[in-house]
Amino acid sequence: MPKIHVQTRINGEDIDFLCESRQSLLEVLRDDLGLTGTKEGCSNGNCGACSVLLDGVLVDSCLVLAVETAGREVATIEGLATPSQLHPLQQKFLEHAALQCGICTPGFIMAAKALLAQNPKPTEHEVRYWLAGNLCRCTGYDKIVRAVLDAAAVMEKA
Amino acid sequence: MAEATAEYKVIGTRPIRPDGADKVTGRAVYGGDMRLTGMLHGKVLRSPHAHARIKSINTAKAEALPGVKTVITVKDFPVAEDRMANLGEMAVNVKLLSNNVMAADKVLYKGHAVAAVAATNAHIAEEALGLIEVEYEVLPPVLDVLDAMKDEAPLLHETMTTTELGQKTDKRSNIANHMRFLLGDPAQGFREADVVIEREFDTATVHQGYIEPHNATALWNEDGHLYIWTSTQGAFVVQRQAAEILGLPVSQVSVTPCEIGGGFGGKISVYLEPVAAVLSRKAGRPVKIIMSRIEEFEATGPTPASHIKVKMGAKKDGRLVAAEASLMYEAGAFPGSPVGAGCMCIFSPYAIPNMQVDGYDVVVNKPKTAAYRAPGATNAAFASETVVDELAEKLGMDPLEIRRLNGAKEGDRRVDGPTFPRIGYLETVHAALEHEHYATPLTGPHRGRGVASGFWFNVGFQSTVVINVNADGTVSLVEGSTDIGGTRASIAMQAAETLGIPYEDVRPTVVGTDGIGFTDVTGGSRTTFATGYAAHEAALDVLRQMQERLARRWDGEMEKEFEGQAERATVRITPDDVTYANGVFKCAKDAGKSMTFKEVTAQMARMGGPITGRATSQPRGVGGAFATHIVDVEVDPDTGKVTILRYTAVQDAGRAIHPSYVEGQIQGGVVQGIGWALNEEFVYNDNGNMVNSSFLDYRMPTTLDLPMIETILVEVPNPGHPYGVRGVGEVPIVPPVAALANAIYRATGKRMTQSPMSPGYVLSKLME
Amino acid sequence: MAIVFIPAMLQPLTGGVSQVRVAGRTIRTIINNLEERFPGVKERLLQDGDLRPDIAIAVDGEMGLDGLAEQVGENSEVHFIPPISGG
Amino acid sequence: MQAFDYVAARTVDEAVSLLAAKGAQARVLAGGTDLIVQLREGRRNLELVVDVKKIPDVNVLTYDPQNGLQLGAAVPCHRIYGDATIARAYPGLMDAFQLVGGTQIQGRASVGGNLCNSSPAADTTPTLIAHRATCVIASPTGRREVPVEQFCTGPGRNVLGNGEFLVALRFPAPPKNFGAHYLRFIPRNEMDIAVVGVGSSVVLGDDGATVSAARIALGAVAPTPLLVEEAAAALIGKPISDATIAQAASAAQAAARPISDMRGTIEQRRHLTGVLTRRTLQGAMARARGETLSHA
Repeated sequence: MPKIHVQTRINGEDIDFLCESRQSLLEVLRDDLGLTGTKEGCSNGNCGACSVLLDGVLVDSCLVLAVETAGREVATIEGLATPSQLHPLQQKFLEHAALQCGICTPGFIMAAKALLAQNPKPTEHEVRYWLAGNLCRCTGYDKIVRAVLDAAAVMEKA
Repeated sequence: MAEATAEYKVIGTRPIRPDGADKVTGRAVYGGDMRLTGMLHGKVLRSPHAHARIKSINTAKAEALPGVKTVITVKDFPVAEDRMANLGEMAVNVKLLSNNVMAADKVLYKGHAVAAVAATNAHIAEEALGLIEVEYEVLPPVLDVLDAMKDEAPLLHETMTTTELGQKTDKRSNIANHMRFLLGDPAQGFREADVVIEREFDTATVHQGYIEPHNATALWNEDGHLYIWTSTQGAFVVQRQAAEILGLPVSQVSVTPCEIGGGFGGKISVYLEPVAAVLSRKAGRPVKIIMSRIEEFEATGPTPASHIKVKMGAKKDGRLVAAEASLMYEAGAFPGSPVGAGCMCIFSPYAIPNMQVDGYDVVVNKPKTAAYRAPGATNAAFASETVVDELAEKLGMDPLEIRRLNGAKEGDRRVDGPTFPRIGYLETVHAALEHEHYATPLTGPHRGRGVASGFWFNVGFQSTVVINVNADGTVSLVEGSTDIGGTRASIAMQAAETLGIPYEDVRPTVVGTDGIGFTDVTGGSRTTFATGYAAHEAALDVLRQMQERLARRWDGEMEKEFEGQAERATVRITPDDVTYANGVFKCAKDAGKSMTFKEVTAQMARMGGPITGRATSQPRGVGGAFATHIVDVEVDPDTGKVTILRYTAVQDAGRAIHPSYVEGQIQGGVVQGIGWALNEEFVYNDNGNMVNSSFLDYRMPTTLDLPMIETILVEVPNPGHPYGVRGVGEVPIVPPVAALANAIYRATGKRMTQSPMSPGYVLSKLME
Repeated sequence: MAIVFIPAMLQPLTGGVSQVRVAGRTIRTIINNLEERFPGVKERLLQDGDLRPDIAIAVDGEMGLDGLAEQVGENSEVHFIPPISGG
Repeated sequence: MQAFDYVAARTVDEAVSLLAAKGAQARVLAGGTDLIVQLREGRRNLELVVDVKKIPDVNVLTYDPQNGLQLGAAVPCHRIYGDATIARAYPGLMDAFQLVGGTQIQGRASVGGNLCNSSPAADTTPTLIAHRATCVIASPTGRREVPVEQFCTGPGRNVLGNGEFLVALRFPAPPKNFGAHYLRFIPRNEMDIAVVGVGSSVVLGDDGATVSAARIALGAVAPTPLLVEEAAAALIGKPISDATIAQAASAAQAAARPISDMRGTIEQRRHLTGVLTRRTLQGAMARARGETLSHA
């Protein structure tokens, strides 16, 4: 099976890679590009651990073929913090102890980023509705929802 | 940051965890992130049958597929000896453990491993699985505990006989073990009872549901040394189990624990590590295997489905006088369900003079069960706490009042014999009674409030900690406890408190089997308790060494100052003369002499060299934990769907070291209990195939299914720990199933005797 | 003389006796003395010279850690219970 | 996952010829949230995947009060309810489009894809039927149109022949006093496949009571989504009332042919068909009278 040459942008950088058409974006990010911050939980779109932004839209990278990203913009957890500072969501997740094992955290933070970009002052229900596609088994979600609401307040003021 | 309680500077505060930045930026390395030069990808071929004899395996076609480097079956494993070995939390039969990792002559559950492939990429490995030809002689499966217990049931293990009340018999059966606990005279107790309730309950198989799939990367070198990288709750357990299965000395197996994406008891025994190891040896290259979510459900270690009978009797005034229970737990393909723990927990919140509890460990054609957070206790509490609720109703008593009246306290005896040390159960009941949630009446149609209590022993086990002192006054703490719930922070906090230095000055590092002394699993709610204990002792060791160094330094100075004054020169300074408080060492015999912790570290090179404190712990005085939960629900009468309006969990934490992570453990345990209660179950078809092995149809709670989970930390310090710590991780999962059953009853008038209480089940009860 | 609680499963060997005072400063001695009084109990408690893997010792409510060498006080309570492990 | 070729077609004709050449060995990729899972779990083996997302015709999303809504088959759900005008014009459609899978799924999943996957429990199909949508199909011999209620022919099967694929869905402009509502029953509040789904619509007369037109379509209770004429008949020509709604609900129950599986039993599904038909008709009635329903 000949590999396909794909040119795309990841976290603001032009990236090109070779991949088979059956390789998912998740697989290429993790195995070929070494961006292992995006995690695999189920590989069939049911847990959100592999959430990334594709042209600003929140998607499961396990259900996107890597070839589909040609000419498009991918944003992953590795692109969120600036060299000197964590993103407010990352900081609030830490302050609220909104993670325990942390495997679902990158997915939740990317999902919350997409939410706040579209709805800067969400209610608790709106946060819960938006994040229902992200499963967490350690925290019971309480502190995750509080961290997102707190980050929204901080970002609103900034 | 909340300021510390008056008593402590660090304990009780909520600092940021030291590994936090790596986890929120995606830099933390989990087992699945491992990449080694020349690494191959492994896949496991799993049985499509729930019960079959393996006639033959032909791997020729698979081996011929381009990209495939090697294929293995059980023939590539050393013959496992049929003997017991202490391989983790408790003794395990090596032959059964090995047969679960790779089937020998029989497959005992759908998903049982029969072969494995290593190839240049996972897709090719997967294709190769389809080319392995296995000839099976399919046998009838048995899938339900009651069916399996019948004499005519198909036998999983031809040679297994029942151990009946501790006596090995020669009765061949699927019942591996029948145990009994007895206290007082239950028959007499029931005669004295004014009210007796007897009910039967069924619970379905449920899974830990950790989001990170099992993974293992192995490199078996040409020099015979085996390196393993894996996400595990216990690197030393993986080391021992792999060594036993592969016939290696423990020193020849180095296990590096990567970050772990959740375990809850499910990542203690090995599944992939020995397979990756044998693939690596045969291929001569490192091999990584990652389970799919389907494999997680069908081939790891769920918690047992069970059938439970409970009978309890009380006097008119509400005093419980007699209790009997019979617990039948599915062990899965191999014996060893947590029915013993279930028997010992079922009535533990109560002081009852007459109790008999029978436990049955029964094999069925399902994956071998593994621990799942207070293993065996949730099933049992569902039964007993529902009957206690019914007794309270029959006697016209408030359900918390009957619990307060009968609550166990120090000196009361458990059914398995020992009496309770200082415990905090009644404190949780009082806190629940006085809480605003319980005081606020629940109004509105189809609504109900339920309460339930739970107990878990917690364990101590073994831990090792080393503290290396740096010249700038900071320390690096080395430990073997993998950090799942923020224990790097709770352990560093205890070391900082003892050393009298800021939390930020303690840098904890989790290392593997080559980096620290033996350390048991992160599990059993033990890590903050036992590894924290060792951290405290290692810190005391550091301080002792500093006192010795200072005594020598000050003694020398004393001699210089009193030169020529004969009688004064006889004054000697010993380590006992050196006191330490609030970060400052002082000399009892000379107020002028003092040095801060930082100053001592700066001088180490001229005061005897590096200082390393170390301690191992196998603490006694393990403090058991109790919880009492309150839940309000609304049930849609048209659909049977349960909505949780409010949930409050009260728990005795002994002393909360890092309150945020104690709250997190409680909230996480409650939500796992809610999933167990409402929608989680393994659904099997008639020939033993699980039909809902995905996160789509194995329904764990989402953000939208829950309110905030309120937590009330009751602190009855555990005398067995320097800072009063009790394990907190497991007990929160015990009450929820029962609390929800009682709430649904109050909302619908229908007693729930089955979990999960799915909408379909509740609807069928409403339509009765 | 410690108080040894006979688990339900061994009571057939002790004629239904559920508690008995037994001399001995370690579990090993206590089990030997128990055997003298109730023949057959030792074989149910020990295997290959050590505690059976499915039996643990609790002394005064504390899980025993030293196997047969576990110290027992003058008025201690001794219980034989299944080992506990966590999740 | 089996290997396959991938082509991103630029035009409808290119897609049609690619599909025609490979027959059952080729499949359209829009959002991929069904197809990629089927490929990964070996429930479908293909030689060619034809990505249509670069074809303008399948990305159309236009609405005007006269001609109604043109919805390209590959338009992902989030784009549809992201358009305030369309969301206001068709609240009954948004009920379904907002709950297909979680947020991540809605970032990719298309209504066309959901329809072409043709699951009996598809969330969007009952409400497409309630809104009288028409399927615009490209084929080797040109375009053809099929009413959506005739599109599905069995579990996972539909009318698409060799070389054919769905280009768009056309919806008439909502007539005056039109109201529609979709509800499904799932054990959790998100991320589940419907145990039962019902899409209902009514058109009321100027008196705001007499039903001039009605459609009730059921999901997950027959091999295909089911348009129940008898249920509509119970409403048409009479003032809408609890009584006529109850008759429509029992007609729907009678027409349902549910099975028992891991998600629900026959009795449960038959009971829920009645409950959801009643509740969707009440919602459709409220919207027909100009009320808005609170978002679940």
